[in-house]
Amino acid sequence: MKKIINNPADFVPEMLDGLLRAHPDQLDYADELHAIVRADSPVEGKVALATGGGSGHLPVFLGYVGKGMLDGCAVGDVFASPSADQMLSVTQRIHGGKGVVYIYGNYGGDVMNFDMAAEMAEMDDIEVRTVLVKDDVASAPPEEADRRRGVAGMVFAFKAAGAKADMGADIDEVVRVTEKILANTRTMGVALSPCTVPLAGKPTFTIGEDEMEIGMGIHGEPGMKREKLQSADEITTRMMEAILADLQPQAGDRLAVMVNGLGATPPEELYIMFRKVHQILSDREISVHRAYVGEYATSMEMAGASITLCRVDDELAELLDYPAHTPFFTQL
Amino acid sequence: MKKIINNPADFVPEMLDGLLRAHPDQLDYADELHAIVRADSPVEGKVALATGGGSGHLPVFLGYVGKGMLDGCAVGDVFASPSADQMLSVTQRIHGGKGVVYIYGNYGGDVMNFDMAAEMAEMDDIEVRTVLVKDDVASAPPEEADRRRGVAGMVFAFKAAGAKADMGADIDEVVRVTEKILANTRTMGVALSPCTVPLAGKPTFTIGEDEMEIGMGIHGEPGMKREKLQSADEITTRMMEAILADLQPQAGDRLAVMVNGLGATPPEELYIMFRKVHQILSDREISVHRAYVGEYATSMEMAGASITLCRVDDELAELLDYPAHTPFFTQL
Amino acid sequence: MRNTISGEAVAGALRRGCTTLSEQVDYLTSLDQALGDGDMGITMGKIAAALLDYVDATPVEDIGQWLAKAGMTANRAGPSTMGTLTATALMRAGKAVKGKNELTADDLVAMFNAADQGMQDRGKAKPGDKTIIDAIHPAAQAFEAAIAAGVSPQEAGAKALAAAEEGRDSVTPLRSKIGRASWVGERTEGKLDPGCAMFVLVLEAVVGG
Amino acid sequence: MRNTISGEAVAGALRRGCTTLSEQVDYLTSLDQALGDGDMGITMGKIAAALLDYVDATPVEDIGQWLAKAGMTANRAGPSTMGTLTATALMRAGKAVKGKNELTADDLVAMFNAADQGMQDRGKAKPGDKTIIDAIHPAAQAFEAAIAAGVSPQEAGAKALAAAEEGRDSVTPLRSKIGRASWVGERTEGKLDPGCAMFVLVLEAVVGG
Ligand SMILES: Nc1ncnc2c1ncn2[C@@H]1O[C@H](COP(=O)(O)OP(=O)(O)O)[C@@H](O)[C@H]1O
Ligand SMILES: Nc1ncnc2c1ncn2[C@@H]1O[C@H](COP(=O)(O)OP(=O)(O)O)[C@@H](O)[C@H]1O
Ligand SMILES: [Mg+2]
Ligand SMILES: [Mg+2]
Ligand SMILES: [Mg+2]
Ligand SMILES: [Mg+2]
Repeated sequence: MKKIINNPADFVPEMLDGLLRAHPDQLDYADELHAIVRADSPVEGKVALATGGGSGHLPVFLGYVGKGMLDGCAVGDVFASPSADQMLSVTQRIHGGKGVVYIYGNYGGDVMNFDMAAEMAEMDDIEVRTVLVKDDVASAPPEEADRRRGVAGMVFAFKAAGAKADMGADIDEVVRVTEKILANTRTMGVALSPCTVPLAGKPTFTIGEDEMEIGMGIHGEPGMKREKLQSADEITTRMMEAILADLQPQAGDRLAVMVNGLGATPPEELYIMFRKVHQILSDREISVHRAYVGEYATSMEMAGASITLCRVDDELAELLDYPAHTPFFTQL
Repeated sequence: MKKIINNPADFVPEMLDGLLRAHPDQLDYADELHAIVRADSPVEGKVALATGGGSGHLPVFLGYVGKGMLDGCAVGDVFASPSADQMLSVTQRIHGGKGVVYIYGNYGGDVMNFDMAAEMAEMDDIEVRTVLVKDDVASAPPEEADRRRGVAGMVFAFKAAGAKADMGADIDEVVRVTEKILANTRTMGVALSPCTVPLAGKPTFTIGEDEMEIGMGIHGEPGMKREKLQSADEITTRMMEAILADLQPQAGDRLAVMVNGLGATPPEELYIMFRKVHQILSDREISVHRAYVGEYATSMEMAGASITLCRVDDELAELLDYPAHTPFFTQL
Repeated sequence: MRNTISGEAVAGALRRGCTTLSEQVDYLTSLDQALGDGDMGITMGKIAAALLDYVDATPVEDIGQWLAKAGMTANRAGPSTMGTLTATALMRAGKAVKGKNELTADDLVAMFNAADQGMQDRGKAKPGDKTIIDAIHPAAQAFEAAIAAGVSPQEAGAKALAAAEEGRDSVTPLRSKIGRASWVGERTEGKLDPGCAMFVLVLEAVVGG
Repeated sequence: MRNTISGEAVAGALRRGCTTLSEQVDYLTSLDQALGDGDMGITMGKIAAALLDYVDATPVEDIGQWLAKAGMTANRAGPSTMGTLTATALMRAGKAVKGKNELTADDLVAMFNAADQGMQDRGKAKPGDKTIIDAIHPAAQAFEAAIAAGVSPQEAGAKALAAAEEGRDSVTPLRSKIGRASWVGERTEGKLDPGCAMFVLVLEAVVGG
């Protein structure tokens, strides 16, 4: 895949420089470019929320830094964890006196570095709590759910946690709703084409013109199974069956739904998928509380999509409906 | 390029069905699925705004139907004009008693059909005015500016016209500001890879791994020139030089800037381009009033980007800053 | 036996034209991809299918009205540039023979000229802009001249076809001056105009029957 | 002549390890692409470059502190899974010999074990999960046993290398049980673990000097 880039080694810093030039009223950085925070950080008296992870997933991760969502984000290189140092810089800059919650995907490098950062932050007397996102049903069976990776479902966690913190809740309450929404959130994805890490210069995998990868993540990695490319309705049904079997929503339940494009798949195709999702849920007498159709967690120019279902009660519905405003996500 | 679709012939109607299922509070249709309108149409006492054009460009065109922007959109097949019939259905449904303004891109089929629709609407005593978008500097030299096609710059026209109409202006005023913002708007694009019209089943053009098309439109058509792929900074500089020569902004001017992805090009690369745009403008002492970086006018899964510059005075700045809310575009 | 053209013959001609269009979808797509956006084959295929349905379902009485309705059907089925021009041509040709149940050679001349003029009015292209006008306009003129010279509609059709082919080929070396192809610039030089190519194919089918 | 290892020798060993890493970037990338996300080569290349700069710029006095600072440098340069484990190993190895200006064979044993244990603490992988632990853990044990049996550090290194290779190969048929590769599922069976492969290459360079 051809890219509009300069020196591949400058991909992330130049992207960050552009981002800060585009949104000076909303974003700032702490110590170094790779530690992005709300321009008005710290928000005194509010529980602060931090995330972090590799680049190449916009709007994930830093795209959700803003009012009603996150306070800061440690930015790694493409598909690589940021360092404990960067996470600590973010933590120190956003701490508003009520503690910091780390919400991020369950990836080895990130976990190790966030754990190191938390140890260091605690030496500064900053209370740090961690909620790992593990929404991808394709990455491990239910009995090993702790091994699952975090994908697009993390956006619902950011949304609920951000709303709760903005409402003035304490750290226990913020952690509680974050864990609650994640306990009700499941995702599955499909990839049609790979992506190329700028410095690697070649695609993450090769795939035939008539094939797809079922159950891939958001790092250009191959999925769990390679199969013949199917129709939108068949693919959607496949993914829905896996998610529904895991989440087990009942007739009468309300779900927030996200149909997320991985990068190259156009919104038109996402709406064709959403149509089938809606039909399947209607048939089961499950209603859609809110629909998010678009690019929320990507893998650069990868073609493919993921579906996330999130069961909501009144509390979670209120948190999802709460206003938010970031450079990538605005909700009234 | 592989697609997540069913029968290619159902691409547009299934997309529209999904869209209406996802946004029932915001969107409705008039007579048939291919005539999308605001759910609260007609807004009595407001000048109504309609657009239309081929599918495959989301958010263009129908993605800008919503409060503070457009009232309705006639939806064609992929890259094909909608029919005069559809445009008439939209016109009749959105007319709130103060006339209807058609704002759309300068494409032969669309012009012919909108002209036919306007003739029919006038028989129903609906006042119709037309503003054509012709922002693409690559499509004709300045002395033949009337031949230029409409691309991403149309979003600024929708924004300004929508704001003015929402403020309660009459049709003359709405037409005036729409023409004014377009007189100050210029775009240029570059394509790195083609796209595939679902029914055609093969790419719109072929291109080498080290080549790019300078000055392409948003219909998967080839551009004006094929060249060796260059760095992001070189590409951006090339495009900026062409736009700046045409628009001729002066030191002290304020511009709204849009760096628009065509589909497969990730936001990371758009921010790398924006960085260079900002550097070039800073060097000329031109300030950025507002930055739009993302996918605003696409060609399905085409890789590439366009840059739009729009010179604003206080009046245009106020219109761009006015709130808007559609399923694809929300501004506080 | 009077020398007139029946409604059935008109329907047959439309059917032949549409059958050819259906068969040429891929060819027309490839022409339009070379200097446009590649939609022309698909659009004209849709129009052909809709018109074939229309021909099957709609007995011809008033030939003028029948053709006008065919034009409206075409616009709904494929409202692209070429589709809308085709629709306009059918509507204008119909208008030229409103109320008639059979056509004379002079009616055919009037229809051909009305179709030509209608396309020019709607699309505002001039001869030499490298559009379908460069095929239909000389064809209509050749047809009128041949009928005026007293030859049969059949022979006049052959002359029109030759003129259309010549017109088509005369603009191939030129640069497209209007429509999407005009934005491709110098690379259109030497390439067949898809609209001209289509017109020749359809006319060949219509007169060949 | 006393049988100790100088700070310079430690620096030389680190330099050899990093030089090898720099040379193996593409190979490691291709291994990680086959069952992970393809970033390992790049990350380790960055770490190697940063450490080579560090070695050039930083004279060794207190070997423990010098190694710990190398670990922090590595974490900043490439904080991926493997980068962070590498950083942890360097920091722990340094901690094990804090304050020393030269090292005995027993110090080397302590360092090796500390690196092994540090990686296990940080990453929580167990032997058999198919990670770098399956190479470093048997290597550390073989090294300790060989030194206890009285052979030279040089010879003990060769034994450690053989154990690492054996460990690496023993898990190749298995399915990856932790980290990104675990999500690729059964397709990891029969594929070389990138972390193990890297460890063998680095150890080979370190002991081979
Ligand atoms: N303004 C015009 N008037 C007459 N013919 C035109 C005009 N513009 C384009 N054409 C013809 O239409 C053909 C392309 O048709 P089509 O693909 O439907 O156009 P588009 O893709 O621009 O909607 C061209 O080959 C040319 O012959
Ligand atoms: N939890 C863990 N503990 C020890 N080693 C691990 C762990 N997870 C992965 N590894 C090792 O790391 C290697 C991959 O490193 P790297 O590409 O940096 O990981 P990632 O891409 O997941 O960040 C694997 O081959 C394996 O040897
Ligand atoms: Mg990684
Ligand atoms: Mg996209
Ligand atoms: Mg065309
Ligand atoms: Mg990896």
